[in-house]
Amino acid sequence: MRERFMILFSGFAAVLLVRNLYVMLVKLPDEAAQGAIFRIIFFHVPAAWTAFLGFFAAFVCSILYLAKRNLRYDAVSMAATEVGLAFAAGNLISGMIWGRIIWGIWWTWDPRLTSMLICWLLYAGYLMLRRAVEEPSQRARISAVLSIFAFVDVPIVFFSIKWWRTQHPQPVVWGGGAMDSSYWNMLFLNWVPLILIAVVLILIRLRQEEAQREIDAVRRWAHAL
Amino acid sequence: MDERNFTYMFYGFAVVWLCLIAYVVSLAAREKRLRQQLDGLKKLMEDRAK
Amino acid sequence: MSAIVAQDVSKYYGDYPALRDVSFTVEPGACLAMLGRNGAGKTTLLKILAGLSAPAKGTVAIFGKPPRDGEARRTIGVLGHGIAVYDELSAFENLRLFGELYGLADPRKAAAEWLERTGLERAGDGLVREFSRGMRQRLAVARAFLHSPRVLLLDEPFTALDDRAIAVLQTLLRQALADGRTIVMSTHQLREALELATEVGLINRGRLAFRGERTQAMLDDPGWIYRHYGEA
Amino acid sequence: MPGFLRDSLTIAAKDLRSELRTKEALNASVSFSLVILLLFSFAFDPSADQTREFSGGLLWLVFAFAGALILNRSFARELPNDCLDALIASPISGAALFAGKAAANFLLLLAVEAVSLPVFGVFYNIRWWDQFWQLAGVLALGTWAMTVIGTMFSALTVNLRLRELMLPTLVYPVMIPALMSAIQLTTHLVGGQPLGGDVLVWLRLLVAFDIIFTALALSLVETVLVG
Repeated sequence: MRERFMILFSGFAAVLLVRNLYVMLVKLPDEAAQGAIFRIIFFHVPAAWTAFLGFFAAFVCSILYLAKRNLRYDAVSMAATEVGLAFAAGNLISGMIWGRIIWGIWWTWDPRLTSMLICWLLYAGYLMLRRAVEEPSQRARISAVLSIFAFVDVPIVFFSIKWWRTQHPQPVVWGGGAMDSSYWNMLFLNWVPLILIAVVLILIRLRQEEAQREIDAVRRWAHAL
Repeated sequence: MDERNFTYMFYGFAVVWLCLIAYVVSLAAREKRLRQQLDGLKKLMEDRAK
Repeated sequence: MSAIVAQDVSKYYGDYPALRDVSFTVEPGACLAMLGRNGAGKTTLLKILAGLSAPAKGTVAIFGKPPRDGEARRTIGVLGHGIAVYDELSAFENLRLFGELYGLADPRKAAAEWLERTGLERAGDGLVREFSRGMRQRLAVARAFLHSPRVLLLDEPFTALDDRAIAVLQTLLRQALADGRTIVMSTHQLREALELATEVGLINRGRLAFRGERTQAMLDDPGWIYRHYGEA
Repeated sequence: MPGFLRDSLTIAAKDLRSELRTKEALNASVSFSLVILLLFSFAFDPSADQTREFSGGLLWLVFAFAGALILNRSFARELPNDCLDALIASPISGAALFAGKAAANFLLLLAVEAVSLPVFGVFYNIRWWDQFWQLAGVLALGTWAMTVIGTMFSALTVNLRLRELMLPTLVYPVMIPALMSAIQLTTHLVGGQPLGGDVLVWLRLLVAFDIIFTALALSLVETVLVG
């Protein structure tokens, strides 16, 4: 059942991606100042959104874990954070390439990029903490609290860095004014396949976690014999 | 379309997917570890059965 | 009202069941010795009774209140594996601290009184760091008894103690029983525990395998209970 | 509520007494802060006029690094003899335990800052006392932010074997907004101007950070301590 969902999701994501690539490379009007590189935005931005969606899912599941003490929520929280980190890494590196072309430097202390980097460090700390705790219930409890702290911190980080950076002159992403609505549509359209892929990855990771739990249980049973 | 920086756009696209692929590779490695643990268990059980 | 009621208490460490559906009651004035091998779940059970750990399933009531309730915790005295006193504070300061935490009316008086009852009255101002092992253990006993708890939870109380501390503890426990206090202790040292116990429980792989009165047969042959109920 | 306050004070007094008796963390933290102040003088020209412009950043990095030594110890000092279990089993609430420990840490961190701030003034030739009371307020707010996060994470990691390695990497990213606010405000005040206008946004952020994370820590600490 779950298998079929995963295949269905991946297939749908692939079809959508091909269609989106065709539209964004052939149909969409060019951005006057930047040339082709501008089209990175169609992956760069939805990747960030997907990452935050993952972190948000982890936040919700952490609260649910603390309320219900069911290790399944802990597993979802962990899987969503891992997948979120992969998307966040995609966002960061594509942002660097974009910055290299537009501003000539690999790293700008752009508020969004900096916030994402801090987020990445926060959640990398979450995974690091998980590795350091052996006992599963304790691990779930501690990392749920950390996940809640991290997620509450995210908006504060974002606004503080925004204010920090607006005090210094900053390069702008596109030449001021509103972005064309066809670009916006493309951003959202390309978000859908990324979400689907994230869901599939989370499901795979969850299945592995379940298999690990079963193996551990069988091993304990075998040793008890 | 405007073809300035086309290669860099390609790199940008590729890099997002590379991050995801790297994660998938880590998933595959974990899958392999699970498989090994399972085989070890099976062997353990067979030894016990004898 | 029963002193302790445990109902279907289960605790998991991940998927590993440390306790499975443990139910029992202890009436006021009873002394229950919980026997069991290492890793059977005795410490986990005592931690749950003391409110240090929450059960995954089931409930515990100490005189009708859940163990994390402030009122319930005031009635409980815990003596765990560690001595739970501060090395860098004096014996008197340690006892006064716990007297304050337990909301005693006069922590200083209680501290002085218990220093005397454990034979530490002359060492009261000395830092615990400078104490001998036996003195530290007696101070730990004083800390657990300080607020005259109606329920005493002791985890392997006789294991690490020296002779004098054992004597002090046994006198105090007998007195506590005479006063109608309730005692639950986990132990694998059968003789000392069985002498005091009025009731016996046996935990085997997280399950309560036996629960009953302490009989003369157990005193005569402490291994008896393990042979009959130990391997399930 | 008076019970909560009394319990917190008892815990704070206990922590302060045992720390002042051994002075282990305090000595380490003060000397570390002096060492960092010295090291920074090699990173740039200490007599330059711009020093004033990043004085806030410099000071708060010193406070954050040196403070970690004190915050690290906060719950770890309960580990020998299993004292933590005795505290959790006692009738005080987890929140009161946390509040007491945080208060003790707060005072210890302020003590370290009280030593390193004048030394900073001497080393880098900076008149920092023009806005003394406002500066003191900002130091208190920023230090409380560090204390809340540091104490909470000390409780989180208390049973882990890699505690000392783990804590800095977990704590600093969470603190970033508070540190940034404190840096902005401190630079402004050390520059001799009173607070007002644009910088007030940083004051608001710092206060909000303090309130949000104090509330979060107080409500979650019981779950952290009782397994």
